[in-house]
Amino acid sequence: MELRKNYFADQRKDDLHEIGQPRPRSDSPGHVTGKTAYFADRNFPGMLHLKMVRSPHHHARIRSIDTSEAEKHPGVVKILTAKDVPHNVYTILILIQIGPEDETVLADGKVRWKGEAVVAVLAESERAAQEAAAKVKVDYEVLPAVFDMEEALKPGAPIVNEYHGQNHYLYDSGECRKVRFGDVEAGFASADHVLEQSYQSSPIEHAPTETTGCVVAPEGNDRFTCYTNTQAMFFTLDNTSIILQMPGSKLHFVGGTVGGGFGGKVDVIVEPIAILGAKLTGRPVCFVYSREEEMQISSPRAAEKVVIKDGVMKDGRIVARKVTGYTDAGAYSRHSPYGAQKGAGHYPGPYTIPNVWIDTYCVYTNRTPSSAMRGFGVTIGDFALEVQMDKLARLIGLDPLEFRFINAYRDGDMKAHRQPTEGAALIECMQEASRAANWPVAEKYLAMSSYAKGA
Amino acid sequence: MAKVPVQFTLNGAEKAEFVDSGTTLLHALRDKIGDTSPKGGCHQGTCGACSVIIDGELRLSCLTLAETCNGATITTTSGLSEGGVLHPLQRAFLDAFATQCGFCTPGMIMAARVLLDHTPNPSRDEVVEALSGNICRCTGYEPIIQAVLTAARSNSQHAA
Amino acid sequence: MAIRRGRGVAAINYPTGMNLGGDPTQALVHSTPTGNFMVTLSSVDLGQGMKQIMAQICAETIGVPTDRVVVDTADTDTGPHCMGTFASRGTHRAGNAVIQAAREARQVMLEVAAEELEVNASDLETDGEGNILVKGAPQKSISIFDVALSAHFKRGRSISGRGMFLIPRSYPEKETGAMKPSTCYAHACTVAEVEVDDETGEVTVLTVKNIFEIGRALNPKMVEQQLVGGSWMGISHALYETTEPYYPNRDHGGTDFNQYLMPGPGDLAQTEIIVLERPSADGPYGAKGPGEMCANPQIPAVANAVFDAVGVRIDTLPITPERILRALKAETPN
Amino acid sequence: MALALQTFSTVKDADAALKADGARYLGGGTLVVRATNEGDVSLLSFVRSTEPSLSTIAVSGGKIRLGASVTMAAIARHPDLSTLSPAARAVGGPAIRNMATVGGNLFAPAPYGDFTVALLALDATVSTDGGDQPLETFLAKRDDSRAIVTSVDFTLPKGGGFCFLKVSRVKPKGVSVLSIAAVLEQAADGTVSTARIALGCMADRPMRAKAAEKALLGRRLTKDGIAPALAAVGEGTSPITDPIASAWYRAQVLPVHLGRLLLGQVAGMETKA
Repeated sequence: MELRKNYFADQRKDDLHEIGQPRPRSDSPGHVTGKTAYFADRNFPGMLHLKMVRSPHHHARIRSIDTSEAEKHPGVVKILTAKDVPHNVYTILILIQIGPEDETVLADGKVRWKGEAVVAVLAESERAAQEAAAKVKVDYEVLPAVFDMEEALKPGAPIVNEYHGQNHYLYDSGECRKVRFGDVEAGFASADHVLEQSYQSSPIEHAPTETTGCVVAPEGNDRFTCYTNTQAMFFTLDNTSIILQMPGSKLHFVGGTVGGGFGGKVDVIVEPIAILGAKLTGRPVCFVYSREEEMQISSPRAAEKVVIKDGVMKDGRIVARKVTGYTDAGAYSRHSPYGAQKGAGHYPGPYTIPNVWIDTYCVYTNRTPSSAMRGFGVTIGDFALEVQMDKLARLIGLDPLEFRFINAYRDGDMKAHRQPTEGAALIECMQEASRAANWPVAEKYLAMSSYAKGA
Repeated sequence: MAKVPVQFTLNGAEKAEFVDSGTTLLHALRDKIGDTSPKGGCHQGTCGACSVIIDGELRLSCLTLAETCNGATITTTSGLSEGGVLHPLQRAFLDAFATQCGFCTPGMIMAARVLLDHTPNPSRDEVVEALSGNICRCTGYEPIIQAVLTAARSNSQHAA
Repeated sequence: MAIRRGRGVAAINYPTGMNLGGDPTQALVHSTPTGNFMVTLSSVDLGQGMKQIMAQICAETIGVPTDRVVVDTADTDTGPHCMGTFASRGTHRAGNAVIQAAREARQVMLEVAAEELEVNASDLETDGEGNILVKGAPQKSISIFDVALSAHFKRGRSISGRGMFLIPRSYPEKETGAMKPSTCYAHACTVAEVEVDDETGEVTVLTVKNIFEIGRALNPKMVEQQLVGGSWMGISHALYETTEPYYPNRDHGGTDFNQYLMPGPGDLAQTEIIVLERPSADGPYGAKGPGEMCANPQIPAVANAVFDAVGVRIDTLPITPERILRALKAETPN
Repeated sequence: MALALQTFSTVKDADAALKADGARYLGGGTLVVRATNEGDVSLLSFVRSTEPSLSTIAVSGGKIRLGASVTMAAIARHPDLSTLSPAARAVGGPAIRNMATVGGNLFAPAPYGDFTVALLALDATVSTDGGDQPLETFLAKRDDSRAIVTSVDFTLPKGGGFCFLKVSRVKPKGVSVLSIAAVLEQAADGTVSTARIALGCMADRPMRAKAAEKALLGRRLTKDGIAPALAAVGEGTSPITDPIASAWYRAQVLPVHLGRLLLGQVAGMETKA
């Protein structure tokens, strides 16, 4: 890695003592000796193991649940169903007033995705919990399911989540988050070329080497200590407090070093049910996702569809951009309404475009609920935007890198969401890329600056 | 439950425990003996975080039954440093900034240790091959490869 | 068989911190009797090195070496509230809270030193090595060790500080979408060079040249760690990863690291990283969040390079050999 | 029920114990211990045998006998088995190769079982206490097989007559998109006189590409000479679809990779595998 100190030197102090210094990491000696404590390195006498009975169907009504055989299985200590969870219907973003509550801790009457948690089994050993889980009998009436976002948005599609009533999130702005800037239709009308293209992604897993999990120990004073690898301690504590209807003062969350997160450990899934198990049994409880659960049950990065329509002039100026983004939330909201909205704030990308129209939708389908991941709401959008930029450049016969200089935002430029640009540095990154990759661009682009127009 | 005795040498010390028959070595080490340096990343044999050295060979402790290790000599990452002095591999991982979350690190170090025991001056391809059963999600592998190559170089300087 | 080569470029920006704000983080700082400093947080270290960076930020602000700072975090009984480690917010939000707390503690420390040295606190400065000096007269000094002892046992002062950082929440205007998603943005431009086997659709990423503008590299080696790992993940997203390979069909989802594809140590592109620093107005020592955006530009850069190599557009991620082969076959029917 | 491991000094006794409900033979553990870790509650007990012959590699002239407990690592480092080394090293990473056995590989479902693809091209014979049978016959009935495999026997072809290719997405250790092993003998004029080609991932278990074998006879190993074999290699295959690749993709690239293997264009890959 090289630091190129010649850029923006006038805006920076480089004489600091600790900042800017490549100090060794204080946690590395623990890592290389195997001494760093992760949540699962805590072991308590008498600890129970929690295994989840999960839905084998994408969408089904639960006619009945019979746990009688499982309860008799040797080693089983407690079996939990929806009725045991004090506040079973929740949504994590309720803490920042993004509702409605739309997800069940344990399925109640219905399952909406293959893998949904239905019954929790707590036993003396993992093996006993697995054996007992195999003895839980759930009678399902399979319902039609919908997997494709476009199908889900059509009238008459099976309703995935009744708490929403339709297969998309309802923002205060309506069925989508909107950004309206200038007159996009007039922009298209004035353009030399108009190009509309569609981009698609599939769900992506964070795949941290340490799976999601927690170990809960009753403290004997009505308090519970939860050793967890959540990425957000109080976010998890406060949601747990709501779900278990338990004062937050009874909860003590201890994190530490997490074995990789990438956004995959911000959902509040394992902690509430494990703490409930510890409360109802008085025993320590361990609930750790298997690798299979981490891959297919934990929230992935949402699949997205992005449709971009651009109006571009022969000289390279983009005069209008319309973006319609669809985020596949799966069966429940989790963080997806927030992610879809983040996309609306990100488009049209780091370019100054006078006419912009953005609609972003959060769509429900019968698949594993998606959630946050590294680059949430932006990563797939950037793929779409930057492939579109390449197509536009080739369409009008410009060099793809020079085409980006022509449209790059600079300090003071008004963005579509009506914030003036500050601290821009796209141009300088591209100048350095031109040099580093031996990708020549015209001198005038190398003379540009993010500081102000007309440079 | 049928308890069976297991007895082996772990990092130079004799260990004897009773475990449930069918218990994996990973569970025995972590939950019975208290050596938590091998990590359970998948329990499928696909991530390498649980790697240990058994009688000189790299093994996955998650797929090895503890009772098949009777009489064996087992090395884990927690036994690598001596007298508080880091092993050259550990030192190299530190210096190369080759750890981020650290969860894969003990397994990586085990794989690298076996490589250097048999191949003191490995090529880059040999390092890549030696680490190929171990998943890292943070680093992009390059710093880890560099750390192993550096450790090998410092070893050979030692020898010379 | 033909191996065809191509290259592609992509340029991006990325917002630092929880979108639309409203995401507070607090920090507490106090000195021990011998002049070491404790930072107390509830933020989580995911492996990106949060603890180390908070120590460096506190040390810089107080004016002591980093090894005099200990970070205690991720415990809700001791650490004040943090919204969490996500959205590239850790360094920016917690860093600002630590600076504020450390400044308050530093002020008390300087006041105690001023009493000991019988000067005004405003005339004092730190040397970054554990001493407090009189500006312009550095021979007149006192160690922070002695200041802390004095504060504790002689003067009854608590060398401590509280920090809280909150970007006020922005609510998007319903019809226009007027809003403030973020206060600062990181930037990147990536050029990728690939080879594509036009009979199998297999892609080899030969080189990626990544230019990242991240505000401030607080610890350059740790920045490098994240950027190198992120660049790898970007390539991985572009060509390999999905839990549902036949999306929207739900079948054949991978359940282990053999089936969930990511580049192995034998698949690494030659990776070049160049960092520019344009300090952000509200970042701790100018820092922006590099953790997420570093994995984004490789995806379109690789996609554009594949087109440059074989002339087909794959607009669906991941860009698998199968998708490339299907597109090539569709272009030249047998 | 708690799991149990029963260890027997003879294969005969282990065979008897395997008749119990839920008993599975424990080789290297890569299949059965994984199964119990993942919650397969139908598996009630592990049975293994420590009979020394199971771990023996016997080489006599060109004839090879691999005990069923011989590991991939032992094959890869054996001085007399260098021909087979690429196929043994195609299995897993270093730790897996120290554990995975010849016997276990015979039972590994696609996309696993790359070593068995090599054995199939070598026309190996599988032995149990009950007798011997050709590997192809054994594979067809492997799901019902209850007897412990004791060894695998085959003859190594002379010279450079054996070649092996594993194609994977992840390097150096990824599971197969497909694997191909071939044993070819050529007459003095360079035409193919004997051909055995085995394929991995082209069905749920390794299979022979008999149409391609036939199409190669009497032909030279040139682009034109192998063309009929490439055209025929897909006959009788039903490739698997899995997270690695679809049946369509596997079918499309099979002739491409076979062609490259036959024309010696993958020499590098052969050793890297």
